Amino acid sequence: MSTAVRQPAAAAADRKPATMGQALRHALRDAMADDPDVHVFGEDVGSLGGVFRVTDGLTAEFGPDRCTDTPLAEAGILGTAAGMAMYGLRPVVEMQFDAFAYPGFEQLVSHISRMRNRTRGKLPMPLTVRIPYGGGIGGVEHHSDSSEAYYMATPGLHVVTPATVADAYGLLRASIASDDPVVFLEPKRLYWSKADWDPQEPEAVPGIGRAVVRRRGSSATLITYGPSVPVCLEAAEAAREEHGDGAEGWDLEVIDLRSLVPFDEETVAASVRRTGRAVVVHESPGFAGPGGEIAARITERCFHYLEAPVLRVAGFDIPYPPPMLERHHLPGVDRILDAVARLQWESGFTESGGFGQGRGGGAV
Amino acid sequence: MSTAVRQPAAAAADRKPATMGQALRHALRDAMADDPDVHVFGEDVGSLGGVFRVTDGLTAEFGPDRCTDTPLAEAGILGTAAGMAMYGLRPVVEMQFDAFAYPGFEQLVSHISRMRNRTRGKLPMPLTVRIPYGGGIGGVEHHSDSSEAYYMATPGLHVVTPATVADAYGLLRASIASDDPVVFLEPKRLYWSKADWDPQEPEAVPGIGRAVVRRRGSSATLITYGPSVPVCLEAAEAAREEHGDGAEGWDLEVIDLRSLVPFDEETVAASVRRTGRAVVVHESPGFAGPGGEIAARITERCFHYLEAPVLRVAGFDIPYPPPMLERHHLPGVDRILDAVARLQWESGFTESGGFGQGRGGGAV
Amino acid sequence: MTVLEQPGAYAPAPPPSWRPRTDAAPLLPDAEPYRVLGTRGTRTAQDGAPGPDAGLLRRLYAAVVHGRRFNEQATALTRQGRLAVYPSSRGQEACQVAAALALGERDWLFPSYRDTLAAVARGLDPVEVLSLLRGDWHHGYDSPGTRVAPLCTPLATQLPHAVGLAHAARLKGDEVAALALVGDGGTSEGDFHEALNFAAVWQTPAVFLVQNNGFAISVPLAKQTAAPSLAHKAVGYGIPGRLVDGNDAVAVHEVLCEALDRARAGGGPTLVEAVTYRLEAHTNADDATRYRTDQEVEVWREHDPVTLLERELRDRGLLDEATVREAEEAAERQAAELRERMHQDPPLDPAELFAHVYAQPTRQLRDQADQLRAELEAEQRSAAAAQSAGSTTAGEETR
Amino acid sequence: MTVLEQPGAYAPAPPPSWRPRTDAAPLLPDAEPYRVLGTRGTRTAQDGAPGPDAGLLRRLYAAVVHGRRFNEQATALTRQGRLAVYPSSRGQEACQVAAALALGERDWLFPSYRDTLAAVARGLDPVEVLSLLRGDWHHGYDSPGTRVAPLCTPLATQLPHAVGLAHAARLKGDEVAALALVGDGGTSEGDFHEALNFAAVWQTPAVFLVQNNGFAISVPLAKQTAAPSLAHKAVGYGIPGRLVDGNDAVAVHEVLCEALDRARAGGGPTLVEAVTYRLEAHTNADDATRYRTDQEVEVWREHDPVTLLERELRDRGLLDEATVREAEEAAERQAAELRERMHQDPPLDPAELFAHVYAQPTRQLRDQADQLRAELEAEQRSAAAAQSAGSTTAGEETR
Ligand SMILES: Cc1ncc(C[n+]2csc(CCOP(=O)(O)OP(=O)(O)O)c2C)c(N)n1
Ligand SMILES: Cc1ncc(C[n+]2csc(CCOP(=O)(O)OP(=O)(O)O)c2C)c(N)n1
Ligand SMILES: [Mg+2]
Ligand SMILES: [Mg+2]
Repeated sequence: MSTAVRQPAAAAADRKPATMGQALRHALRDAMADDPDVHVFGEDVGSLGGVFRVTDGLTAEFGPDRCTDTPLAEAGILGTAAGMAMYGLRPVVEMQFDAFAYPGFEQLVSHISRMRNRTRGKLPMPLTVRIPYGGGIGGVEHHSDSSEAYYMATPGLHVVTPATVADAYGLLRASIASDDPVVFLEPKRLYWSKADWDPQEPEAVPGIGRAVVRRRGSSATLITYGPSVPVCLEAAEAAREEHGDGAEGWDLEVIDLRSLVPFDEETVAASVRRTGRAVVVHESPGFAGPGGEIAARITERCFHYLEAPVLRVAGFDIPYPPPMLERHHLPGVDRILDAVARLQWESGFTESGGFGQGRGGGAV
Repeated sequence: MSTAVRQPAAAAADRKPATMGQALRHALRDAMADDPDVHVFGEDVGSLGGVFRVTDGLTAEFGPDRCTDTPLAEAGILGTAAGMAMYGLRPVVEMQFDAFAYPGFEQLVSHISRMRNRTRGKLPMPLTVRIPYGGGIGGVEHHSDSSEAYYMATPGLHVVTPATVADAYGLLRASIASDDPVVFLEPKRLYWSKADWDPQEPEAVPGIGRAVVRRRGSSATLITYGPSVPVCLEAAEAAREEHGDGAEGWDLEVIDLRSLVPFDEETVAASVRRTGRAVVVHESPGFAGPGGEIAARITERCFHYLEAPVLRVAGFDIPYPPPMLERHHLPGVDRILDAVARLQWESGFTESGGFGQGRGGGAV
Repeated sequence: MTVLEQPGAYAPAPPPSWRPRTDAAPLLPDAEPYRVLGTRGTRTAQDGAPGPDAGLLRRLYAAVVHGRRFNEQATALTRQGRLAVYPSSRGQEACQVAAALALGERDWLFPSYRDTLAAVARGLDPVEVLSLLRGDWHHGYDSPGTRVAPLCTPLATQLPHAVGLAHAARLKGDEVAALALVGDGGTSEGDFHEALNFAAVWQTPAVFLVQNNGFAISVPLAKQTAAPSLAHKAVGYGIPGRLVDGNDAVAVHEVLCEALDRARAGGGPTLVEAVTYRLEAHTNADDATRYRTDQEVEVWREHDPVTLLERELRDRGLLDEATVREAEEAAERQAAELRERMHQDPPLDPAELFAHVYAQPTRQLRDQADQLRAELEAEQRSAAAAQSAGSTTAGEETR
Repeated sequence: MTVLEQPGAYAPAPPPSWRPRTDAAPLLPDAEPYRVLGTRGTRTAQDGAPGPDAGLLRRLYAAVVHGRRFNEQATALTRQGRLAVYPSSRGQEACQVAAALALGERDWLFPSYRDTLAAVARGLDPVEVLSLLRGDWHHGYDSPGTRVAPLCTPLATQLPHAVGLAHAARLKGDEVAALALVGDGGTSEGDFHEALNFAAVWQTPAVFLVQNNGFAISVPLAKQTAAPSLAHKAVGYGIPGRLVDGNDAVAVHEVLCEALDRARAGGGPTLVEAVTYRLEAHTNADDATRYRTDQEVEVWREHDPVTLLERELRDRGLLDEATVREAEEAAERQAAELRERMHQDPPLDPAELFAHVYAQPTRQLRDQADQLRAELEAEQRSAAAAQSAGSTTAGEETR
């Protein structure tokens, strides 16, 4: 059950390596340079440059009016951001950690997500809420939540999360440019992931709402996003080799969703129709997590193509564990391959009625 | 597309009718009488008896120390409730409306749901958070949210919601008696629903975590809870009659989940295995709503019994509409029957590959 | 240039060199609510200030007379099923009207659900203002055009919006102030605290007007706070707190104008507590007899904002019967027009449910809009079929 | 009997009869932080109060010496990979120790992540206290048994817990006070506001100690508040605010004892601001050079809580070299013991992940526990297989 984090294939080259954190910082910097209405603020984003250093240097370059340390109050941050957006600015705010966005939940859900709708488009909310999320970095309690289920269930928000260095830049630029509020979830444990990426010529990436096939395959589809993308790619590599009782390797397709809202049904459905089998992988607890929606939706659209139910590999239905136990919680390569193995490869399983109280029941 | 709210069959008798609101009040009263550690507090719960009158008379009977008007601050209410529970009390707090629980989200998610786990059971949180939820009463903005998806996605909480007068009493008593925190969701538009129910001898009901088959049927299963239970029962009645192109009527089974957490997989799976078809019905927006989890879980457990994908009839993926438009949003009888009609009753559909971009794709 | 330079940061020196940053005394409110109406003798003698301008008095008078009538009319519309709900500001008309008239052209108002009258007094179309409470949409007027934010339902959440907007204006170099209205109950919410603190630290041109009407639904002020007054909260943020008689339109107007001028000039925010009273129930759906006595209400009726102002105008010889009649007739005309317009069904388009959720509807929303359209067409078809069947039958019967 | 009767409800009478409820003056903090150490001459002359008790001075001294060493040891443990993170209270030992010693047996302490030392000074097992920061579990000690709530990470959220607990104790007729610790940054959160307001309205026996250490991570106090002092916030809740030199253990102890006594006696809550300074970075992971200068830190080193107390004891002839050595040796012994115990790996049981989520695990959690157990067994089996294969190979090689 490895939880090691590896770079996506593209990152293997080492010519001009940049980290995801650096790419995010470049995105903020370039957005501020291009548009004077872009304002960055939050706790410690100024001289400290944020606890993950993503805003490093912005106050120095653009002054404290453009990149501003706020008082310590998340509802205040999101509420003033809403007000600034009402006056035509494009605020980009930072919540310091996932769980520390919760104090601002009412402002996000009751106002930011609904203001455009409420005012029939007269008061759009072109603001971006950056939230470092997820575990795997040994953070103590309240520092490793995967809170995407809350935001997905809130109409009016976009929910975006990059898994590669290029996407970190491209998707953050697109989020800031969006005329709608975007919850931009930054996978904490990928902040230090590296790729060959040139800040002078950041490569173009597909826009918000487009999933990408990170690895082509024919046996089954792994559907994932954010911090679990590298894990799934690793699992796909491992699956190529022989395994189990001398069976042949599986050729797994890996889809990086990139945005949970809007959800790219087409790309996912096309893949699952081709492979006939799918596993959704994420770190967030399984129960009522993103995987439920994804599995249900795919099943609605691909029912007669499916050889097996869409399975889910997710975090357990527990509060995020303490650092010394987190490896047990995080979906790792072995757990993903176990799920793939349960996708009813034996022909007997394809008979109606043959599957019931099987191993799959309590997987998530 | 009717959104009329009818009583479940049992309510038809009129001997000693009680409303759901009254049954809830009795539950609070009896719990306070039985256990001096039960304390009720919240906004306007005292002399006013709550805006829905569920706490009517409690201050008069038990004094302001047992039923207490608080200052207007939901995080404060939930936070002090947590502290009271730490000292061994059993607080029952009222959030005035669904959307007005959001200011307390951090206390609920970061503390109340996790305190037992954090302290290895040393500080359990035997508290109940009553939240009137859902629409259909002509409430203006922020007064009709269905927020159950947020609570379901939070490990450590129980999420309970009654649909009948007897369950209102029985489940609220069980919630108050529970040693774990319960988010008790009261379907607003059922407050005035009536049934033959005797406060002197409240009928015993199954405990938290048990779903109940409200109507037996063989064609397909409607899986629902709270405000949509009467609607589904009405739909099941309507389905009995001939419909469509002269086809025979459907005999629909209706399951009332009663608690979303814990989720009663056994009861639901047993039904779906029998009927082979299922539709999940709820008012909350479909995307990343409860139906996704339910459909995915049922599919995992019943894949080879299913004649068609589990479909969902839910609120649209929009902020709750204004009063004059809410009837379009709420799942009504016609919309439920439309979904049942899409459960691939024609034999041709059962062939693999026959179903694809059909009508089902964008239902929720 | 930065607007965010800290005015006199704390010296980091340890005690005993360390001292409170500023003198608290000037931030504390007066020991008695500021009043103008009925104090002419005492006040001019005391401070030599000129009495309030006659033109202003007359404008305020016309507006409170209209406001009173507007409240009555709106309440009546609830009984006629033309409004889903109405939270009346009867008894608080002085605050409402003074707030509207104190605002400069470019200033913004951030009202709560109770502040319809303030929006109407600012000149907005009352039918558009009532949209939320009528239920045809969540919000009915053009906020950027009118510089009135949507009526806000979640308590105190509008305050950080006001701070953010005023801060943005200041960053852009615009001389814009924001006036945010909140109730006594709303001051208990965390958002009140956070908003005032942001405004104070950033010296934002925002003014916070607490209409302390004695109740948060059924909860009296004594269960809401133990503070000497709500205005005393200001010192905890380092901003001035003012206490004013909220039924004295002239006093409220004066205090707000002063605070807004100071704000626009870069002098920072002010917290104003207006002591007033809600003469009617919380909304038409509320039963106030459950939590207060008639006697209590009676005492406040004696201090009615309309009467206070009318008395002053009469005392100063500024009010003849013609003016009274004129104001009343104008109010009546406006009420009649409102009634008539509200009796027409508002245009409703179910397709709007999907149109404004995002700048571009998602694929899922487009599908859902299609689904609803199809359902409505089917509904119409079967209604038409039923009707034509029915009319045939009817025709046959009369034949 | 009710504990919730409102002390002197507002008269609902309209202005001019209406007046602020209480006189604000007695609630306002002094113009200078209260100090005891080094003021003996001036103070006794001034108010005739007896000097601090020698026994107390000695106990405080031993505790701050130990506390300083504890902070050093814990920071060292981060470098040795034995703690995931440590937020040091170096420079704040006086507050920590005084808070612990001011508490009565039945009183509760509500600490934040920085307040490990307060818990240790109360007598808790330091290894259990460090559980959160070590990462073996979220919390390591028996809260009901020790009357110390879990170290709290989400800022200011522990304050309403303290209020609720103290309120519950009062309802049960127990003489229990709660002392809640919070940082200067934490005062900006809505929960701070809501907690203090609830406590004031309910006259809850809760005392709030703000350790104003000048920074919230990198953000200096001047960007956190514009208030004269944080203690001035008290008046907005109608409770007394006290300002104290947070590096003066005797002064902090005295002020807290007074406030706790008053609270237990039904006199209501108090807000205490202790002016202090965080001498180290926010945590071992922070880089303080990004936001403050060495000179600034140097000034505060001159006002070190350990030195201040030691000087007083020497001045009063209460400290000989033997006592100093004894205190230092005791501190060293405890540090060594801590180091040794922390170098042993903590017992870990993955099954615990599922054991405490609910009173009874749900069916889903039981399934998940089974799944993890099976995985771990499989892991062990293959590890054992690999090892035996390896040892065979090794054996073969050496053969
Ligand atoms: C966050 C939130 N909690 C609860 C409510 C329900 N509610 C509506 S009005 C009201 C009382 C408000 O009192 P106050 O602030 O004094 O304003 P008033 O109604 O007296 O003008 C309450 C509790 C709400 N709208 N928002
Ligand atoms: C609600 C919340 N928001 C943000 C954080 C992240 N955070 C941890 S400590 C800290 C600074 C706290 O400063 P202060 O209250 O002065 O306490 P100190 O660390 O100085 O003791 C921040 C922002 C948090 N823990 N909780
Ligand atoms: Mg009020
Ligand atoms: Mg601090």
